Amino acid sequence: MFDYETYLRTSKMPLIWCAGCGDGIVLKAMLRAIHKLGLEKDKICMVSGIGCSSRLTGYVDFNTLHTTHGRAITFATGIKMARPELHVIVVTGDGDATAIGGNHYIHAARRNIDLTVILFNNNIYGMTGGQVSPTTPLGKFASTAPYGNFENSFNISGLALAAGASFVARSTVYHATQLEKYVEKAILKKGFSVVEVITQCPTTYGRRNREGTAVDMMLAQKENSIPVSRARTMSEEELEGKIVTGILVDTEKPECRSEYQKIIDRFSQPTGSVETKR
Amino acid sequence: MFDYETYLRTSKMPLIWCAGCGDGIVLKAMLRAIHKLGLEKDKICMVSGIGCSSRLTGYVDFNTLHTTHGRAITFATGIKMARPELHVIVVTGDGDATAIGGNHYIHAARRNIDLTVILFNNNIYGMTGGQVSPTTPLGKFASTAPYGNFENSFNISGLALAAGASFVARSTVYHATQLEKYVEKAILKKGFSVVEVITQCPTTYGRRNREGTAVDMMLAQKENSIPVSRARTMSEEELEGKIVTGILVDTEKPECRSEYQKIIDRFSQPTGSVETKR
Amino acid sequence: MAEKGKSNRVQVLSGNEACALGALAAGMRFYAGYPITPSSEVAEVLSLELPKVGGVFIQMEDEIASIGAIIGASLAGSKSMTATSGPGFSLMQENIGYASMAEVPIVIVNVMRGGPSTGLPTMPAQADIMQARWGTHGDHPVIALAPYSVREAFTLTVRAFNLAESFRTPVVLLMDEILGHVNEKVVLPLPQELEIVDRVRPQVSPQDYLPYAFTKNGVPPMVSFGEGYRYHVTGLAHDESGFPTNQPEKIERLLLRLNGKLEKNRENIVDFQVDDFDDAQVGVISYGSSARAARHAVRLAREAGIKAGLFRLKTIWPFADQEIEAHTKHLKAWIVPEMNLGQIAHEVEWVVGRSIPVHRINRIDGNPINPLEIMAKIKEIA
Amino acid sequence: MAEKGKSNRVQVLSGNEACALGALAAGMRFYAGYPITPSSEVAEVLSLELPKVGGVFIQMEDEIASIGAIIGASLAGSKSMTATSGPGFSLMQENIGYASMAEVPIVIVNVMRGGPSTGLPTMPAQADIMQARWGTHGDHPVIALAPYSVREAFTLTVRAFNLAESFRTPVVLLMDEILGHVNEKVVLPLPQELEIVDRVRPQVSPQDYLPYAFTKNGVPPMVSFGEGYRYHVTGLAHDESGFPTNQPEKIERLLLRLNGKLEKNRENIVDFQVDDFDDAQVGVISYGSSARAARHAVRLAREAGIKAGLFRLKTIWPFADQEIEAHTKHLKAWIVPEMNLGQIAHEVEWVVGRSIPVHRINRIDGNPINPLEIMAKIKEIA
Amino acid sequence: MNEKVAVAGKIEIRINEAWCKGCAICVEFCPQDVLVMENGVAQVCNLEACTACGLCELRCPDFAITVKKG
Amino acid sequence: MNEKVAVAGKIEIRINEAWCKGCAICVEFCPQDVLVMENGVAQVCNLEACTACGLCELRCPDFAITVKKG
Amino acid sequence: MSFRYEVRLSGEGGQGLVLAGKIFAEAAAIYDNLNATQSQSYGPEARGGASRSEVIISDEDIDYPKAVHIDLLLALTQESCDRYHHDLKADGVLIADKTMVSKLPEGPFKSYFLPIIETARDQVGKQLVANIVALGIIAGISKIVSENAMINAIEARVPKGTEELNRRAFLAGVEIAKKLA
Amino acid sequence: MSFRYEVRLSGEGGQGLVLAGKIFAEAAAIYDNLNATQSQSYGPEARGGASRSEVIISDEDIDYPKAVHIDLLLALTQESCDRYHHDLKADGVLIADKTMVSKLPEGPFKSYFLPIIETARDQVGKQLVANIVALGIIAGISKIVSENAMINAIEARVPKGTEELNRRAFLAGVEIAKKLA
Ligand SMILES: Cc1ncc(C[n+]2csc(CCOP(=O)(O)OP(=O)(O)O)c2C)c(N)n1
Ligand SMILES: Cc1ncc(C[n+]2csc(CCOP(=O)(O)OP(=O)(O)O)c2C)c(N)n1
Ligand code: SF4
Ligand code: SF4
Ligand code: SF4
Ligand code: SF4
Ligand code: SF4
Ligand code: SF4
Ligand SMILES: [Mg+2]
Ligand SMILES: [Mg+2]
Repeated sequence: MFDYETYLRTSKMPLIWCAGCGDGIVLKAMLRAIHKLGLEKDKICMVSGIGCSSRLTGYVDFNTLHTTHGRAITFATGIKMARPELHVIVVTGDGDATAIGGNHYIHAARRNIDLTVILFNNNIYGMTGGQVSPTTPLGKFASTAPYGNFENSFNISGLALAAGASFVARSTVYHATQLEKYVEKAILKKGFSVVEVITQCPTTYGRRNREGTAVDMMLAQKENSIPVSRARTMSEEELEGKIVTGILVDTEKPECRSEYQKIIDRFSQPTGSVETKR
Repeated sequence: MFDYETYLRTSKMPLIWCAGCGDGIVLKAMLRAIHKLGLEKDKICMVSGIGCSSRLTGYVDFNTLHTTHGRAITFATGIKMARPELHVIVVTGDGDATAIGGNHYIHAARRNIDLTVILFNNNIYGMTGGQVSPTTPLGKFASTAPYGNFENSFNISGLALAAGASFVARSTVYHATQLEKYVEKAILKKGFSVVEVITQCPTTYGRRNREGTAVDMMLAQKENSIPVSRARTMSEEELEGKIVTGILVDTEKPECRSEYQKIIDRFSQPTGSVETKR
Repeated sequence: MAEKGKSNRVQVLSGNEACALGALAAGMRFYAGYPITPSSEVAEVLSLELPKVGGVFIQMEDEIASIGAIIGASLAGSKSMTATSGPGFSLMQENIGYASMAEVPIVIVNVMRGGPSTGLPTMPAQADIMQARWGTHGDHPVIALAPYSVREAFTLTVRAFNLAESFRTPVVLLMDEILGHVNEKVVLPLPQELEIVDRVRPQVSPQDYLPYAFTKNGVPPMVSFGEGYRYHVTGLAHDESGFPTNQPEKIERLLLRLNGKLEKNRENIVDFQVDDFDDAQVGVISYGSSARAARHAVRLAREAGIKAGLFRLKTIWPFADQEIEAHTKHLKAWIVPEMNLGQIAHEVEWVVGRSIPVHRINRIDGNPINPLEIMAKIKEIA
Repeated sequence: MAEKGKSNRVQVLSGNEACALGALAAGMRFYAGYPITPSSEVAEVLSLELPKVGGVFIQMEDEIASIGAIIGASLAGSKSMTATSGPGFSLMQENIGYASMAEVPIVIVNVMRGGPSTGLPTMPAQADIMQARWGTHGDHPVIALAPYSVREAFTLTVRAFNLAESFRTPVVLLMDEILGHVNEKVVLPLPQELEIVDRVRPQVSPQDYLPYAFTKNGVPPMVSFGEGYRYHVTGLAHDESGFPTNQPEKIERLLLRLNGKLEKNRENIVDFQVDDFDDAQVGVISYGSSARAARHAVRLAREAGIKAGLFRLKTIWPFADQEIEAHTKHLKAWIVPEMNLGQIAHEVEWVVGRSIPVHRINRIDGNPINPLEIMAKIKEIA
Repeated sequence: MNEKVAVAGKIEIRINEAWCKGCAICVEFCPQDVLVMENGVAQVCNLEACTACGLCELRCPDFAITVKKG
Repeated sequence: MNEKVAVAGKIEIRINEAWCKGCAICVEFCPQDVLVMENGVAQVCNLEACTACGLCELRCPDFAITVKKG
Repeated sequence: MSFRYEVRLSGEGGQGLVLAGKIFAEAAAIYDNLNATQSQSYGPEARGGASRSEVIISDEDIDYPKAVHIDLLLALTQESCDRYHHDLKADGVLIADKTMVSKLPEGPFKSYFLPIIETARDQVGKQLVANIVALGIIAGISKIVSENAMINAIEARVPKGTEELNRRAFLAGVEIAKKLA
Repeated sequence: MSFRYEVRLSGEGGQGLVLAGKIFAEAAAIYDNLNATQSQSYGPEARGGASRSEVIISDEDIDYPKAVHIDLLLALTQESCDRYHHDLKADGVLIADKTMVSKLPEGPFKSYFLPIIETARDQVGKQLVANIVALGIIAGISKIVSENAMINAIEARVPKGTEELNRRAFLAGVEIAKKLA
């Protein structure tokens, strides 16, 4: 029978996250998906950056790597290129992946390298106390946006798409079962795949923007979500403030590591010994 | 009468670029556009990164800033935010803007800050001797892609668009007059605008890929260009290897510095004196 | 003791808040930064305050972008600043070198936390001292200051801008988590009590302007973009006119001036404070928060009749070598307490040769140095 | 002189090529990098050669990504390397600190060019010496080596990997533009002549494995991801099990081990070569390309009957302080020629106190140091 | 471990009080009002109504509540 | 400056030989075959045919050729 | 004679101990013309709020802004009580919350089990103001800072509209202290 | 007696001087068992190719790989001729290209105006091989490296299919040198 604890480092718990933080709900969905796929724990490498969400890697019984802020995808790229048989899953926040880490995010998408990125989008920098993020909606308040955010925000799934990702889906913490399915599909996909999860930070975002308790914020997720099929029939104004959920793209295209393997297969010397003569 | 030399630092010439390099043709188009707009030389600030194309700033009689590799847009952002009355024009290469500088490129687009980016896309790192770039087409050769490039390449205009730019156009060195028009429009646009110019590097790209002389490469630009209106009717396969030219997006949306001005206007203290009491 | 009752100028502020207010008082009107503990309050205060005085606050996508933006803004004529901590400071290194080379005045606040790497995000350290000197590639000039009180966080921030403007160079303000977060009673100086320095503008016409001229004090006059002078700025080795050169003589001349200009003006830059030094036999050299423990210890020592004295570095770089040497004469030994493994102690050893022993007191576990530790060492030596 | 005729093992290689071949010989199977003059040939050779041996070459989007990728690949079990020059080296600093803290073996080649900033992209310098030691925030361990010939570019690259693997630490190979680009006759060692060291694997079962254990030599055994041990790696201060901790005792223990492990093993790390030192009265300390000028000068001096000797640093960090001190005894003076403003000279001064003078010969104009300059100084002193 | 177990028929709800942070998500999203907050942690108060739908467990961020149907 | 001027009627073509790098772009894109390469720089050889269309100037990357129509 | 008085407020994130410390320091500094510093320790990064807040009050310059020998320790959780009582002076005072702390540590110092949270919740009507109740108790016991100064400082810091509530909380704390005397 | 022979090949990017230097060094090192180094100076970054290439040949270890006193200077442009002749030894040799260099500098060294580019273009049939013609001249004048070694080294380096062309270029250079002797 499925038991979360098989995959958890229970001795490190309780989780570091605040009461009501959505990150734990995402973690659960991830573990269910991994269990369903029957992946060996040893064959999973989970890589995170810095942020509340990125603390996740400390709690799961895989090969886990907590890197530097924004760089998780680069470490993951090295792992995947060096050891393609590992399932490499990246856990990252909106700030981690799309502020400081935005370049690696789009380049990994361009390369279409076989990584699975679970992007925890809480529209804020949680860990550092609630500063504005590239996904904080226009006009919302943050500790560094005391007059309301004056900058446009990213559609981070759209960005992954434009950059070349194979699979992009968006879901919310409220839709925990849907989320689980997308994580599953994302892991299965050979190529760069992103699951953007809308998650709540009641502590640094909800409070400042008077969005109520964690429960209130989850209910808002429910209310504001629009399936992508329906969203396609709606105008931009109608979509204002909505969360478009669903699978945004799902294609097959050449994957980076496999393409490189072709070069190795074609040019590698049969002896395997090193020639230091040029 | 118009005379290029009014805008040039002729004592620094001849230009550093190789014979047949397309960069000089872009420079000319830029100067014609600036002249046409009647901009004051003192009110123009031209900012570049590092690369062959980025050496441009040394030759023009504006306020010129040759920065670090990939960071031109960040310097330009500071200039524009601090002194909005300046026309800030960024000169950058495909490597500069979309490899190392990719994050700043998408964030400036997101912010929709009023910069004009002239992006010299020669599909290669010219300055360092012909290494593969994020825009080198699949299968093409480069000094670090001796077996042919195995990575997918960016649609860099598409990226700017997805990230939030107001104006994005693509042209080629061959289409020098069209190019001039796009530069003009880009400067006029209040918001983040990009003109991607396909330019030839006969030295490090053309030679290695047997694309002939500079003239041959320009003729290829001519042949492979498809106006965006026509491209919309074509399939992805048909567009393979083509250059889609034209204005890809041209919209009006809130511009970063102007939005900030609204905050200043609303909250600035009448005295203007600093309060060191909190 | 003065009588009780509310004073209008008394405040309780943190070091980070005072730093932000100091920057405003110095005339800083452009801030770009990326949040990081324990520096974030500097940004938070300024996001609120800057628009009030017509200034600009922008949160950039990372630290590299932040320092790029402040260099641009400074060239455009705004006094500019960023604040960060270790990881962000590491990321800024390339562009710190650019600002040194292109001689652009900027202020970088580094509120130090425990390292290396992500280390101890909410605990203090003083381990970026050597990095502030050597973090970027190539020989380059840099000034670093270290305030030790909330009031000094204000006054040295003002000074940081004055020095940046005077010498066209990046100035690093080395704070630490303790100072950044301590709330302390403070009476800030009034605007009219502050000396504010602006960059020296050229006296010549645009045609004759050499943005990298060889002047007497080694610092070329500077004019902002958009003021009719239209010059070129590059991080490449350049000649007096600012254009790239490959000529060895010109390169050497540039780099000698660049690297020499601070030493040339050292008496205007190197600053320190001595306490109880007249008859001191045991000297304590310290800086930043550690100097508060040191001062406490020296007081305890004096109370116990031990002749201890404090030499407190306010300027970290250029190093107060001559001043330390001058104060070494009658000492039995130096004690150097610092929250690192002896970065300043190494320099003190370099200064004193082997003339007297240099004792290190180091702490790297995230706790501040305790005055009693220092006191014990003073006793041992005296 | 041997007779004429083609030898099968003689080659003419550049330092960059030899470095790439050395890495392959050391077992390096993962390279990630971003092009920059004058290091790009390292990448170019490896892009061609790695697939031939089943290894991986990837050009990343920047230097930060490059070092991130090699740390990841190393944890996944591949010996990994990147190569860059000053500007890229500055950008890598944050993650160099990460590799130090998380104890991940990697090799970073820095082919030094003129700085600061973009500086002199195609001209040599040796001005990133201090940066290699202090470029990242926080106290941290690092090893740096400096080859001086094309052959050494090969052998010290092999050694760099051996040291990285032995001590779980980043190793910086400090080359310079001259060495990187000079083509030189060389006979490379045969594979069987090379000692190749791999990381020490744990002897315990996965349940008992402590990835940051306190072992006798200070270096914990290391196992790669995917081999059944499933542990956690972080740049936060951590305990022996690798998980974050805020407990001062554990933090201190970690950081003391981390910063002490190289000193503990210094006799296996610090390497140097002395020439003509037995009866030397004037000592020349040099490294990298400058040491070639120094050696030439010492030969000229000996030909002129002057008792000069050369102390050549092969390991730059940890510094050969004890070895230099031991060689100082009978000297009148040291001369330290280097292509910077005296970065190693400062350390030599620290070592010798004021026992004998330390003369600096510095060159920063993009030209290499000329042997005749050194010779002139030797004459002056002798 | 500070665990409370409530059993009714084949349904068993366990609440790990050491992990429960009292966010009340389980309480609010339980369609049967089986749970309540008490002293800052979730409690079972109306087990009879429980249908073992698992929604409480699904959304508990802290792995603090588990529902089993024997 | 090493400048060659060719004048015919109202049309004047100037070639700055110090700046010309001999890329032949002007030569190849001149619709009237007015220009040729000689000794590595562009030369006017058939000025009479010139229509002053300016295409040579438009595409010369080095500001080396200018066409004026008096 | 000069004095240096060290207070540590300990508990967990969200209990408002940093604010309480800051108010205490402001009362001393701004309204009573003493010197004061307040500092805190954090959890991971800046997020969770502090678990420990220290106030030093003196009539002289305060060199060292961290506690060395604590005069008064407030403990709002068992964990903080266990962890910090070691730093108390022999003649120091420990104030532990009755609800949250179940076991008082041994030691030469004076210890009090007081209904801080309970008073806030039941008597004042809002558990959130337990920190202000605690301030009242501390003011009452330590007598370092005047009641007036405290009330002024509280009113300057708390959200507009809650001044009355907080004043009541403070006075409730003062009452508790009075009963001890 | 031991010797150290210093050659500088100078001109502009694209003239193949780095390749020529490398071939020279390989001839000496691989085929004649001498020691050899070759180094170059670049224009901006790596792009334009070198303007200067130096070869040092010796029967001993070569410590210093850059020219100190030049034995032989090849100048394929006027600029390089003007700039570098100062570094020539008194008994050194200057070889200047007749087409590109118009004025020979004064100096104690021996100077030759030789039709290098012309020979490559008109006699061998491809201007591109001027660098190899120059190698023939240098081999012939210096006599430091054997003709056989040079031919072997050239054939190992030049693109497949151009060996014959390059051999002819080399021999044409050797002929020019012979006429000088
Ligand atoms: C180089 C660097 N810059 C800044 C920081 C500080 N920092 C830590 S986490 C974080 C942002 C976290 O936001 P996000 O990625 O959205 O994660 P969340 O905490 O919201 O889950 C920042 C700015 C850092 N650790 N390193
Ligand atoms: C931090 C840093 N990394 C690498 C380099 C080396 N570098 C200089 S220019 C360049 C790429 C130039 O390519 P691109 O931007 O396309 O310009 P182009 O030369 O093709 O016009 C590189 C990698 C550098 N100067 N700085
Ligand atoms: S601060 Fe926000 S994101 Fe971080 S743990 Fe708390 S609720 Fe979650
Ligand atoms: S290398 Fe290429 S891009 Fe650079 S100047 Fe030459 S032709 Fe132009
Ligand atoms: S299983 Fe369903 S019904 Fe039972 S307590 Fe949980 S949510 Fe309520
Ligand atoms: S959802 Fe979990 S953590 Fe929240 S109250 Fe329920 S059991 Fe406790
Ligand atoms: S102006 Fe036109 S016709 Fe005349 S030379 Fe130029 S391209 Fe030819
Ligand atoms: S296009 Fe310009 S540079 Fe090229 S050959 Fe013609 S005139 Fe010369
Ligand atoms: Mg976030
Ligand atoms: Mg390019």
